[in-house]
Amino acid sequence: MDSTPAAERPVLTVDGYSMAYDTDEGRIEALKNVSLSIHRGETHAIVGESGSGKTTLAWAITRYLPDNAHDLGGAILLSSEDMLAKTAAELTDLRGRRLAMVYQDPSSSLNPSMTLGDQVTEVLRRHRAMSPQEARSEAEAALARTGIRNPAAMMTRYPHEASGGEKQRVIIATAFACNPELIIFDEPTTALDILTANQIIELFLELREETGVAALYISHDLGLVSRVADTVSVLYQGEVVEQGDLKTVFAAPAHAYTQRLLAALPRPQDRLAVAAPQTDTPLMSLENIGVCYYTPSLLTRLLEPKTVAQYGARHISFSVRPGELLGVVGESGSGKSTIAKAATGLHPFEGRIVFDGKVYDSARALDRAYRRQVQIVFQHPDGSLNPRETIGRILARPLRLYDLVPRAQIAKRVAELLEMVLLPPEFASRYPHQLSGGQKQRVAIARAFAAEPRLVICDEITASLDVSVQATMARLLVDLQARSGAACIFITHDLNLVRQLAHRIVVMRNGAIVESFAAEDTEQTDRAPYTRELIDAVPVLDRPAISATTEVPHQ
Amino acid sequence: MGRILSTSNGVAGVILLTIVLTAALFGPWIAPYDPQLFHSQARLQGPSATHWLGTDQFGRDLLSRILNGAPSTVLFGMGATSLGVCAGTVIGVIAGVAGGRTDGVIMRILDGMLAMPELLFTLLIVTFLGGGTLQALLAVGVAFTPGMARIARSAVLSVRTREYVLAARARGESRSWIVLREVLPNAIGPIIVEATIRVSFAIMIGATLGFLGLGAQPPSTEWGLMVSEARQFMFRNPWGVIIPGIAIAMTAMGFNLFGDALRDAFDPKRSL
Amino acid sequence: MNFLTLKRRHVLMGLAATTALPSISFAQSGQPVSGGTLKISHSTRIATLNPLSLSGPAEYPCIDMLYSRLTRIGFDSQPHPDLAESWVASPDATEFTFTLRAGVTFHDGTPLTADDVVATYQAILNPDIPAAATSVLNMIDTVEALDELTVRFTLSSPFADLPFSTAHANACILSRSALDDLTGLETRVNGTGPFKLETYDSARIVRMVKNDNYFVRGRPYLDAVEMLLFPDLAAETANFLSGTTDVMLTVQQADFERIAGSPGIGGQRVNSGRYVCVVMRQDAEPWNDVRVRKALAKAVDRQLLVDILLEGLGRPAYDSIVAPELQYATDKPEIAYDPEGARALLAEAGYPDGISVTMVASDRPAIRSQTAIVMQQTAAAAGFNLDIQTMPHDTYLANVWRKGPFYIGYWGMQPTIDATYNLLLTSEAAYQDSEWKNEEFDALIQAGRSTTDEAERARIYAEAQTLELAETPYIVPFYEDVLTANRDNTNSWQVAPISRYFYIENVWLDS
Amino acid sequence: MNLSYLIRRLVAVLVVMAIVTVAVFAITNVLPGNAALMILGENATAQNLAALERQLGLDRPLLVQYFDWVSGVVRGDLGMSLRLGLPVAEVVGSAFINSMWLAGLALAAVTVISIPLGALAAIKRGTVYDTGIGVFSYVGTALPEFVTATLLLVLFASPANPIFPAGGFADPMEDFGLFLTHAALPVATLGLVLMAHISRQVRSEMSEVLSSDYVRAARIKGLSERRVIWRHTLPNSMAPAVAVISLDIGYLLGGIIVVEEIFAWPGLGRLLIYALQNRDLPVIQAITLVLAVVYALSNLISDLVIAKLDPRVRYG
Repeated sequence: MDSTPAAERPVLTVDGYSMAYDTDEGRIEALKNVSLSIHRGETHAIVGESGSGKTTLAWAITRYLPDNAHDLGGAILLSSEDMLAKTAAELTDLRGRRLAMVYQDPSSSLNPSMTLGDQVTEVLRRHRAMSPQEARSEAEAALARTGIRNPAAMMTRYPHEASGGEKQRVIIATAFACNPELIIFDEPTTALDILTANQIIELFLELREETGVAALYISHDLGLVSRVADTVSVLYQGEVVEQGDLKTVFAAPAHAYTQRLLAALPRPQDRLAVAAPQTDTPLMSLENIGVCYYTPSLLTRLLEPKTVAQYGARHISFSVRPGELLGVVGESGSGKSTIAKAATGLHPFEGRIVFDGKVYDSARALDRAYRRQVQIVFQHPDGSLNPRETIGRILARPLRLYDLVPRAQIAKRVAELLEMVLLPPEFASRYPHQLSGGQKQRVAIARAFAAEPRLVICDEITASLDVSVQATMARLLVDLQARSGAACIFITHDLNLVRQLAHRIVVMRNGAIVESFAAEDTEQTDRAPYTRELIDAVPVLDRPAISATTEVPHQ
Repeated sequence: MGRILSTSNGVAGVILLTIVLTAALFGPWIAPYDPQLFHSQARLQGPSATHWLGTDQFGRDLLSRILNGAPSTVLFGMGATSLGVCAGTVIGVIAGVAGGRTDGVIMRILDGMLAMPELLFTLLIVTFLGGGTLQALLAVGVAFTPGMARIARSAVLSVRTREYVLAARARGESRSWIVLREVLPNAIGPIIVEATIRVSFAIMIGATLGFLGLGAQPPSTEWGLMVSEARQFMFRNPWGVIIPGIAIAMTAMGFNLFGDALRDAFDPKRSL
Repeated sequence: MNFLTLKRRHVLMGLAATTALPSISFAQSGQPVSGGTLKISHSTRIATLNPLSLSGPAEYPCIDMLYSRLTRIGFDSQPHPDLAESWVASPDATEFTFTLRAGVTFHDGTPLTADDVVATYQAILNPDIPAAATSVLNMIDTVEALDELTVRFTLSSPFADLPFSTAHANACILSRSALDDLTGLETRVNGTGPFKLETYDSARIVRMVKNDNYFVRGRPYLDAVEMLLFPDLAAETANFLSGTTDVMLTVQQADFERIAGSPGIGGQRVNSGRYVCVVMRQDAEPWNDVRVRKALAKAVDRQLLVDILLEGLGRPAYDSIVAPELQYATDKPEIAYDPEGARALLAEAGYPDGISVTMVASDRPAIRSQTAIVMQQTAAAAGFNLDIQTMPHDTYLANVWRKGPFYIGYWGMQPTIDATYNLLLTSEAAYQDSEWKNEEFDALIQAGRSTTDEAERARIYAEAQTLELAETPYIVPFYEDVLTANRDNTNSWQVAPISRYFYIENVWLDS
Repeated sequence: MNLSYLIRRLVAVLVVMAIVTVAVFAITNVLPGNAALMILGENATAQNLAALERQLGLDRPLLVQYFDWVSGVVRGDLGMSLRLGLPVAEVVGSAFINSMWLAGLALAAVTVISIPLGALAAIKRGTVYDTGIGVFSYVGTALPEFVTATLLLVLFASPANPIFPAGGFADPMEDFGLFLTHAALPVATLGLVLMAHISRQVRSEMSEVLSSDYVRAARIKGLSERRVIWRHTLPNSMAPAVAVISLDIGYLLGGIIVVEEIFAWPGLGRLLIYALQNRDLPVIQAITLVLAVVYALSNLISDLVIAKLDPRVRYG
């Protein structure tokens, strides 16, 4: 035990720690020689893409590893006590009291059949030996501290009766309840919408100041990390490739992988958009489009007159000019995907669509010519391709359906499409499950452009990809748009990305349009308050843009 | 296939199934005696050198009767299930794809048919068709249809919302193309898994009908009937009851284990 | 104690039969003791107690205990006085006068009078009321009550065996009040029998208690009798062996040896005229040719059937539906199992390479399909390729019985040769299904029933039986034995060959 | 559970009843032969048959018979049993009570035994308990009732060692102890198959709950293993367990038919087989109706229980 006084001694020290999983395909090393330390009051961020092992590190520290995991070496010290040597009883006593955790998805991390109050009091009664009444009042105070408006009512509610933000506050209150030495935050804001996420970040900063607790903050979002963390470790395939003070690492990243992560961050100032369209006559315009998801049945209307029809989106009108990229921004539930489904006839709608001068007043009216010229690409790469078909046949289908190419040339055209999206031609004979997420999304984009459309609707095509892959996907889309002259409706929740790509931006909220404006007018002062809030909520790193190197093959 | 053999269930299932299917396919030919031949001196004997599994009340060789009964019992189970699966899948797919009012109507009728316990429903149909193996097979097939239709419908519904199907609809593919090329190939997996498990259930119902005298009729060598005929002599030669009982259990277990292994191979997440 | 063969006795007709009820003395232990409850187990449901139409094997003992008839068949297969003390027949057997026993009352206390007898027989003969006894009483023209205690029957045609018909199991004497509420008969009983009905739960138990003023003094010995239903043979056997029940009404051939051999239990095996017959419809190929029928007769191994199906508990029969025990029954020549002979006869009849034909057997009782299966084996060697088709009893009754060309029949024993032949073989028989129409045979039967002269009847019936054997209308391979069993504490429990009359009033239990 | 949902469920039950009765009527009437033929059996001369058919009302046209019967049911009069000459309500009533005793005991035994069994297997995954219960569940579901019943009869009720009476019935009101001895083997037969099936389902449900995020969160809060199991895992597995049990009630009602036949238990199952063999239409109708209603109500009740156990479930 080193003799440094308590104040300087790190709360958490991970020293050369390695571990591996036993799987059907043999032993896989998940963490290789990881070292880091966190002092009281310090927030150390672990940054890395999916599969980098950052969450595994969290389970290693809390000693909650699955049966097929094995520690290979190194030590994990909590206030210089080696966690690997702890017995099960010691661990149960230590967890919740000296070490706590905040999870990514609040709705699945709370017991659905227990009131929120009980889930806080049980920690107090377990570790601080409080009586039920003391625990209840202390829990109420803890909830109040996290900014929950009516803590007493919240105590009696069940998880499904609270919003995502409120549930995350309850989890945070539970974590801070016993004033632990270390709290691990595992992507606490990823599952929340931007505004709520912002509030949770503010709450985190306040509580950290108040309690001086040491925090390990795990995230894939570099922008967010720059606001909360003092020090950072960059994790790539289980190894810490870079570590140190956050400011210095982000200012001058030494390792190529860190550089690439930073470069991939979308910055509004790095404009990628193609040349703006010259003509003002719109290619397609939506007029007063409305999509209804639920109309109460006759019986329900009879018995509960107050139930009202529920609309996904209502009174939506905007237009797209040929070759233009229109950004549609909004949180989940804002109705942006509903409009994509309406525009491609996947869901019946009210109102009219005017495309290239022709009027369509219902989903059934969308004829084959319309469907060829308007293509759509979806969010989840895994769900976009039919697992039972080879990539070649998937790409050939639009060619055959619209017989764009004589039968003999189909194979050649498929190879061209693959090259167009930077994929080797021999992928044609592979099946979707043999490709990575990024590669599958490229095939989906190639399939859309195979029909030589005049408009491509991209419904959150980057949302399920890693940051680095998102950047290359955006650039690919813009290149294809330039080459084909097609217009594009780019739907996303990432304001910075859309400001990079779009000529015009439409902001949506709760099924209605807040406002629409040209991309360059985003920073204008007369923007609607909701838009202003969105802009402020997403921090932008002030690093100068660095040219992106080619993608690291592993993805 | 490799994944199926990886679990202990899978291995046990495959072993049992191979035994049962060889009996079902080659039983009549590898049987040592003619199943109907009387050995009137050797009546109601336990296992012996000449009769490996003993003899029944007429002195007929039990091993030969089991081997000879295998096709009628096992193929009965598979026949009834495939009948139920085909009819059920067609109804389920129609309900799943059509959606809206047709789906509602079909589901109400299915609920009506499922309102009665399956064995009761089968009993009613069997009395409607009159006893006999073919009638029993038809009855079990019809009784399985609503259950299978429901499973097919839910499989279709889960696939219909997948994005590659939405992309196909957006492209303007015809409905039949979508069903045949996009929906069915991916929905068939869970249907086959359920069908395999249901075969064991069909065999048990078939045997129960045989036992109640509503299924196969004498002189058939159906295992359920064998148990019911041997019950009278159970205290003089318990083997007459035990051997067909074990045969039914082995067959049912074989299909059950194989079905579970198949289900794990398809979606490992739901493994036990 | 088993009744292997019953000696035949002729009762002199023409004279008023005045012999009292045969007091059957048993070489059994000690003096009868009264009291106790006799528990009888049975495996078929007592679906109804309506004496007019019931026919279940477990239902007959109930009405035998609850009701009486004018006459009653004894263990010697002869009619004995019951409610009728005595009866006189006119020489040409067209008129019978019965004198009723005095002082007999129904269970509800009302006295029995001739009017009740007349009302009962009018109900039986009424076409609107379903009654099983009609077929043996249809020759009755009028029934009149001469006075309180005498009833006269005038017949439309001479019929010497009327005392057998009035002893028919379904010819129970009902009170006039009971006859007004026919549906009530299903569940309520107001008879004159030795026991009164206490509880009737058709799913489980029928309990009858002693009728204190039964017209035979000192009877019944028992306080009560309980009929307990066990549909499953294994359960019934286990309960009987474990002592829960005293009597097992019918024992299956398969279990008889084991049960009879168990400690504290006595098995009873009574030769009877119950038989399985192979029905060959003679109005079409191939059964119209007597040589084919004779060939099939040779293709049946009767001793094998008795050994394997009946476990030896029965007797081979030689194609006559007349049971040896019946009055005037003649001995029948043996028919050996002779496959070559059968094959030769078939060739002679124009079927050199044998016959393939479908034989239908209903699934209840199981003896039908078992007989078919065994015959299939033995007949194959004789050139008959039988395809056995088993079907549920209801489908058989509706589609095949009395319509199909070739199937298995199963009949109980009838009290007289006249009743036996009139049931099946005469041209106008109630259940004629062989299409064997023989005027000479019909005339003989008609003559047989109209003379009371013993020797004459014996000659007529002998000639009728030889005619039946010559033509082989049915193949009758064996007669089943009636099998029953009782615990040692149950004394003088007996079953008649015709298994319709049980005399349970004579049964008594050791204390 | 709001009103419109409840009404919709009850209307659905009524619709199902209508379908069931029409189906049963059609099925039993299209067969060759009828109750009258079955009653008379081989005493059925043409004249007798016609008289009995008139007496039983079988000569009326089908549709008239059906609507007479339905109007009777609405008035609560289920008609007369053709074969037993007793009011159907009486015959089916007593049989219903006996069957419910059997089903109730079997269900209770199954719930009390299979849920802990399944929980034990899930908690002690991979241990000898788990594999043991796994084998038991596979063997249990593979044995048809009539094989299990026969084996139990041979083992426990044979003359050699009559531990239990071999079938038969004793009125629970009069002598409950004797009743239990009679009920033991039938309940064991019925229960075995269900226990095997339900313990396997509970095991898989429990395993899913044990691998859920909130159980992991509870463990990381440092709660004792006992509390994690009793307060976090079990309550959340109860709702799916009840759902599984309610699904198997249909199987239980089916199994009764065979078990009652073998153990001479005077219940609905045995009455149904007797009625089917004798074409006793009113009794068949009544039993099918009763079983369908019991089945529908048990589903409704289990839905209510599930809503009570799992606050997330709202019916609307």
